[in-house]
Amino acid sequence: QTVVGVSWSNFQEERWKTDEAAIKAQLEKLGAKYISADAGGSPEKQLADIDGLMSKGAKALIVLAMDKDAILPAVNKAVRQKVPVVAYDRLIETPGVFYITFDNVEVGRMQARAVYKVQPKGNYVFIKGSPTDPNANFLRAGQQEVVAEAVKKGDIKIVGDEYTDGWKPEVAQKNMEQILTKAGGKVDAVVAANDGTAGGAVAALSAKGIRGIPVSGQDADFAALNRVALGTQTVTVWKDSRELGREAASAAIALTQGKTPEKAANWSGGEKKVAISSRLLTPVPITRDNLDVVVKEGWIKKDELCKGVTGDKAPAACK
Amino acid sequence: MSAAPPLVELREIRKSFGGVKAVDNVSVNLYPGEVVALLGHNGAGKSTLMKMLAGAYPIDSGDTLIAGQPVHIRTPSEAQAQGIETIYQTLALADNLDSVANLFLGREKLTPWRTLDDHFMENEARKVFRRLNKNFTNIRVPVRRLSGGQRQVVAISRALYFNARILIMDEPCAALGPEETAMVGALVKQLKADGVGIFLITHDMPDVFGLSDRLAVMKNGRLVGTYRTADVNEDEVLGMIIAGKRPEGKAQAEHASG
Amino acid sequence: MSAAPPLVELREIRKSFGGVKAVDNVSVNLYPGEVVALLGHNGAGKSTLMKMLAGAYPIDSGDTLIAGQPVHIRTPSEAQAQGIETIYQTLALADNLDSVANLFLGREKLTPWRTLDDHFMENEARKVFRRLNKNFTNIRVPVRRLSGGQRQVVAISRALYFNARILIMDEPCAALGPEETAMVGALVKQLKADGVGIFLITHDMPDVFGLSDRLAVMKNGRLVGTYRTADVNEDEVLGMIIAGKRPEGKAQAEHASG
Amino acid sequence: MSESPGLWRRSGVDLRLLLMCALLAVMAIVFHWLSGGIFLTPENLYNIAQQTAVVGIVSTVMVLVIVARHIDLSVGSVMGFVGVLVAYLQYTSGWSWPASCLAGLAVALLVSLYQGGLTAMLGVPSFVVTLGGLMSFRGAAFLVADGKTQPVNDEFFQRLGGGYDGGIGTTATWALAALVAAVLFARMLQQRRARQRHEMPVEPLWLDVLLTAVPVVVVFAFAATMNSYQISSKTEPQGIPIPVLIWAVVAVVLSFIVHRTRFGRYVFAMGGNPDAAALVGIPVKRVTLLLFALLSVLVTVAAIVSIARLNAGTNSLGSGMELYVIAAAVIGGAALAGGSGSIFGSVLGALIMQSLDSGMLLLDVAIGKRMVIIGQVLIVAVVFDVLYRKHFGETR
Amino acid sequence: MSESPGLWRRSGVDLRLLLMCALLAVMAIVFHWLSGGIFLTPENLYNIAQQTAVVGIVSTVMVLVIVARHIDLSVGSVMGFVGVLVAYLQYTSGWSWPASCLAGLAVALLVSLYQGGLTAMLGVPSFVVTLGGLMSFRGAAFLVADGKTQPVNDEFFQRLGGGYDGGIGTTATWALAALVAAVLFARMLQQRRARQRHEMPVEPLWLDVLLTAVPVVVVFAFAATMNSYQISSKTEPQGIPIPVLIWAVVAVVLSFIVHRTRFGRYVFAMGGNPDAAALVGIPVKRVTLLLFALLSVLVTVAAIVSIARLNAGTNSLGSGMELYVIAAAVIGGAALAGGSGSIFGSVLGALIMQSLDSGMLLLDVAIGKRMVIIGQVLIVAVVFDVLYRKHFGETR
Ligand SMILES: Nc1ncnc2c1ncn2[C@@H]1O[C@H](COP(=O)(O)OP(=O)(O)OP(=O)(O)O)[C@@H](O)[C@H]1O
Ligand SMILES: Nc1ncnc2c1ncn2[C@@H]1O[C@H](COP(=O)(O)OP(=O)(O)OP(=O)(O)O)[C@@H](O)[C@H]1O
Ligand SMILES: O[C@@H]1[C@@H](O)[C@H](O)OC[C@H]1O
Ligand SMILES: [Mg+2]
Ligand SMILES: [Mg+2]
Repeated sequence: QTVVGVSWSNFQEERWKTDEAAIKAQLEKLGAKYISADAGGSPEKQLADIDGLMSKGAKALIVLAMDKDAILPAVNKAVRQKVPVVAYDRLIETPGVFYITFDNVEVGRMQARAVYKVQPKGNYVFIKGSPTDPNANFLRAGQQEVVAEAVKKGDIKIVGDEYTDGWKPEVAQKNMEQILTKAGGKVDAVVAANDGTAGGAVAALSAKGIRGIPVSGQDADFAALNRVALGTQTVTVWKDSRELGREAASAAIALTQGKTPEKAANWSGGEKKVAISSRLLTPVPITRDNLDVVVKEGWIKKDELCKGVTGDKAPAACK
Repeated sequence: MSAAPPLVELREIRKSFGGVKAVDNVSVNLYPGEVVALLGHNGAGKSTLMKMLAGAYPIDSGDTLIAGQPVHIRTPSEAQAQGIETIYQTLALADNLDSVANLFLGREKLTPWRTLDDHFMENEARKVFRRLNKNFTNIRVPVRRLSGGQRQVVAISRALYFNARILIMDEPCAALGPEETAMVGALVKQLKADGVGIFLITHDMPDVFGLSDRLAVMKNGRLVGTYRTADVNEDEVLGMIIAGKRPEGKAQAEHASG
Repeated sequence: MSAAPPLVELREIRKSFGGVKAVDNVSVNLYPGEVVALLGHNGAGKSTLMKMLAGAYPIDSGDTLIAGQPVHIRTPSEAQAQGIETIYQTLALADNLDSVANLFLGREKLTPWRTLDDHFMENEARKVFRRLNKNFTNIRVPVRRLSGGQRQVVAISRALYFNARILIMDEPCAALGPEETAMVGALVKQLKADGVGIFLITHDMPDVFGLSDRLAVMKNGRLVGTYRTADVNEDEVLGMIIAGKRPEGKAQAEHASG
Repeated sequence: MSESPGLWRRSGVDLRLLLMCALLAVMAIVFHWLSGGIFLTPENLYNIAQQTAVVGIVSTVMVLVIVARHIDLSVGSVMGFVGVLVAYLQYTSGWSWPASCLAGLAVALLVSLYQGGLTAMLGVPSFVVTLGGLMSFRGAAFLVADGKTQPVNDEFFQRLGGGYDGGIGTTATWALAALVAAVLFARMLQQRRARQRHEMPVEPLWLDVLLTAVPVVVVFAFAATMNSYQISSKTEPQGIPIPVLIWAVVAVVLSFIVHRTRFGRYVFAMGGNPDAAALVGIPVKRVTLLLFALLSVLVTVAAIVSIARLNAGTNSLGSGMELYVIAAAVIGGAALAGGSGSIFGSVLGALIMQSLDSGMLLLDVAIGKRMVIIGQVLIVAVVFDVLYRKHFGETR
Repeated sequence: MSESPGLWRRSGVDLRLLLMCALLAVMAIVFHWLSGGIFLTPENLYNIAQQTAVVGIVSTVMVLVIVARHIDLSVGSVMGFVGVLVAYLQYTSGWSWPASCLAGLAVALLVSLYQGGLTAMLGVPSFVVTLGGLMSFRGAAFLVADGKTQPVNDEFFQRLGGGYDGGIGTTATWALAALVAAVLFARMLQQRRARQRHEMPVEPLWLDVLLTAVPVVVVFAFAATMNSYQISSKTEPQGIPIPVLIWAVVAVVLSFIVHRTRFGRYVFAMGGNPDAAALVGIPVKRVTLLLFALLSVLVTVAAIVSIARLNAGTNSLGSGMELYVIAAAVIGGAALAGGSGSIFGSVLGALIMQSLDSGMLLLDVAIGKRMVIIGQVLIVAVVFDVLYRKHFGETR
């Protein structure tokens, strides 16, 4: 039986639970064994974890990197030992890994695009991720690409741009409150880096009675989908982690058998332009209009999605 | 032997810390209106013995009888409930609180609404302290800022205020100047007259002979003997303390009078 | 007046803590081979005065002269460098270290490689402690586990071992039993004979009259007066301590002899 | 042997706290100026008051814990654990909010019984016990809902966290202010009378009136500020936000406990000299247990306010909060060596920290610099305290 | 008045540490069994040894800091700050690795001068100073490179962190083990001779030989284990990993300092009774400053090992580490009240925590549960310590 080791960066965001379930299920189906470790947000710990997984006999690794640079020693060691590595969700830019992801920069673009579509002008607030998480900057970069033009033209004015210590919703809430005060309440759109921070931002907005301005997020957390249904959040970028998990698991098994994973393509879009084999899945921005997608795909049950949604303002998916 | 049971009777008390036998099979008693001096070299076990009576340490083995009744004193408050008050060698003051708070510590006077009755306590405290020292007025200052003598006054007042039946004084004058020492001597005599029983630990021979009715000497945790103070002289007492040698031909005394 | 300058001369020393004037314009001196008893009520400022000489507190104002030379003693080690050794009222022992380590604390003997010379120190310690107390053998146990008397022995030994020129003893016998007290008395006499100058703080009148050549009395931070011990009697001394009253018709003494 | 600051000391006003108030005022004015007139607007003050409440609530008891020579490093984790639990019971298990809050309280009390018990009964240092708790309960917070965010939707419950409908309104605010003023004056008069009855010295009436008037003015100013903040889409101004009210009540109750009850006195005595406290018959173990229990009650309150404010329980709730709580207590004058500290000081400490943070956010100071500055201000506040104590001879 | 455990005490072996070794052994066996024979493989032991090194290095001095009644909560943040700085200087500024390390060391020393100075000179409690530092230097770590991860690519430098080429190889490993054995025996003989010279009692030769043989056997067993772990793509086994070697050297040097130098003795004296230490003329301020300086040196070493191991400096480096460092010291027997602690104990403490973590990883215990368990083990270890001290009458 092939053993596949999965190294998680941290479990604070709820989506990883779904990813895990998907990987587990697929590995089971393929007759392989799942083992895992969680680094609790520490790059140092993640190195230790990978060592541990390998001593436990992992023949392939799936790695959700906390830090794409700091993970390299462990990944290189594995590659040298002929243990194939799947870079999961976040890029690990070194030869020999198989990269399967929803591109973080692209996620950022999607968030900004969805918000921009609703509100192409006015005062924008960017609620960034944790300053200690490199992905926060990728997201922000993607968002910037989308709005850069409008900012230059003066259509969009950035009135707040704050990191959120530890991705903590309560911190996002406090930051949002101060930004609102500073801007005299004149905020027209909020681009929040994920659903947790979006939750904090929405709480701050609704406490000021500000409703109906666009707010973005990602991960399709249940609470966030519910907000989308309620109309307090505009978009959550859904990286269907079940698909991601399933494909990653299959790829890992394929690699142990010396095969090329399905739909693998060469890709060299990283910072260092290293050519690696990869598979990019498309994240789906979920808005009020396509909420039915997540229900249909069985991501969330309708009653959970539509908790508290009433009246004629309800989105189609809740009717 | 008198018919009334002694106020305190300690029987075959033992206590050890780790490997050290601090108190080893000591029996001693105390009658109302009597002062028993407890003597011994440093580390003889005097404080340890008294701390057991005061509820500060648990007894390893042995019995305590108060007025003839066997009792189990496990905490300082249980001792207080038996009418035992203690002036500790270390004074046991809360340095950050003022003298009034320290006087009533653990036995605060409450108003009918169960809040602290500060006015009452301050008033009482003024009276009590005035009795021992006329110049002691800054009673609202944390005791940490008082001089050694004033601190000892607070500690002594605490033991007196609550009408002890049994008073333990562990070297109460060690840090006191001559005036204060004389005052404590007078106080002991007055309490005696009121029928209070007193255990007095001291290294000072004049105090022993001036104040005590009987004396009990300890050495290395064991009791050397208990004698009527009037029956022995200073050299004999020193012999007991230093060499553990009982004075020849003198009878031990379980009771002060006949 | 003798021609040689005094060993120690303290001139118009002042020290206050916050609002409290603990030592207020005190001058006192000490000659070689002399014992000066420092007396006073609790909180009179005796310990504070001596701690300034020992470098434990900085002086607010006033001058210190050692053997006629003005010196500035700012730390305990500077005092030690002047040959001043102190037995503190609080003993100043590191409870977690053993007696040997405490004896040499701050002045460890080092090997040529700058490491601790444990064997040397243990050997020396055995000798020193044996001088004061034959039964003191458990010198490798943390001093926290020693009895009060043994602890005081360690503190006293520390002051003696390093050949003091000037010795400050702050109530060295307060917690000692009679045997140990006698031993300390003998020691003081021997040191006197060796020409050491000694400041002795005590509340014990027999000690004052048995050991001291002169006595200085403090009250509320101020000096009441300095007298040859032989010139005054106990009542006069108590009068000074308690009432601050100088004995009539007696001359103050800047020097023990004529 | 005269004491220098005569009137101050007699009047019972703590110079240190007064200086801290001054510090806060200076900070506010500087921020107001630098932010171009935003800092002292009702809206911003309303924000800051709300943002501070959670840390402030826990700080008030932390002061007592520190006074008693203990510490609790686990408050943040326990708050996270209890918060997620309460939200989980409401959202996933469908309990009513009062039931879930009670369940949260019960669990918090169990936690305090465990941690307090180890400390009080076995004498394990609270630093260690709660360091273990810091790790364990963070894990537990994750386990409750498997890391999933638990929204809370009950509208009434949400008001506990402030927010849109979370103010008590203008009338209630004015009434409350008037009540506080009446109580303060009544208490002053009653105390004068009691002192006279016991023939103790009494200050001149004008002084007492003045000393009472100052807090009354502050209370009315605060009420007026909260009553002039109106959310644009609402018809009436907010008034005092509920979390702030809770915090105020907690602070008043705890001040009362400290000054007027046995429990408070025992806590201080234990901190001043633990051995003495035991020897005079204070039930040290019981008081310690009670203290940890009290802490857990307020941690629960803080957890409830927190999730109500955020409209959700998340597993990161309260992480790192212990540092802010302890810092607020320490800035407010609690000495880690035990025996001294003040509830009102902790209120000021929490306000100083939050004002600093919020003020810098208004000035767009980047996160890195903000962290650097807050850390240094904490140090400066305590340096100032140390120097103050040195100067007034209050070395311990 | 007899002392009970005669031979033990005389032989100078610390019963407590022995029990901890036993605990570690039991844990290892249980994990080995539960994990189906993985825990005690050379590979896993190699990993654990490496993973523990960074925390272990800092813990050794933390013991001394705690012994001296201080604490340093800022070690994690300072390590992050220095680590990012060193990486930044190499990567972005293009410095050589020795130059950047020296620069890092210099900055760390400045930090220690600041924090240690406030503590030593002004008497600000180190808890507060370093709590401020914990916040400030985390911010500083972000500011150095604006939050960007800084890769380090120098191959030689990377070896400092262990990793692929980071073992010293078999020959060197055996040689080292032999050297250690020789030194231990030589020391034993020299001490016997010295005691005889000073006419002090000497234990029978067999006992001394036995007591020396035990650590020698452990050292050889460790060497053999490290020499039998071979990365499959390499031709030679790894031998002792460099970080572990560094840790061992640090522990030996610090043990030497504690037992054989004035500095060590002064640290213990200051912890036992700070007033007494000052009164007998120990330069308390200087020793405190030196202690913080020593800590900063080892924090720098740890930072270097860390970034070498990660091949990058990230601004999150070391966050939360202070807790593990303190926990290791405390499990190893350092009492927060000061005056007692042991370097070797901290080594065991760090190993116990890491083994627990790795072992649970091997058993697939999920993160939430793992955190719960680790926190509780910390508590249990100290409860055990408290009970042990109570039993042997060592109440402080
Ligand atoms: N808490 C304790 N832990 C361990 N040993 C103790 C403790 N208290 C006292 N001892 C030991 O018990 C013995 C008796 O001590 P105790 O204090 O009763 O002596 P004492 O007669 O009061 O002496 P002193 O005249 O110095 O006050 C001593 O050997 C002392 O070291
Ligand atoms: N560290 C300090 N801080 C504040 N006040 C102090 C300090 N040390 C001493 N004092 C005050 O200074 C005065 C003198 O104290 P000192 O200890 O010198 O008296 P003393 O004569 O030695 O008394 P005793 O006979 O009790 O030892 C006292 O009023 C005391 O309260
Ligand atoms: O999905 C997000 C992930 O990309 C980021 O790194 O961490 C937070 C998550 O919400
Ligand atoms: Mg005693
Ligand atoms: Mg004195």
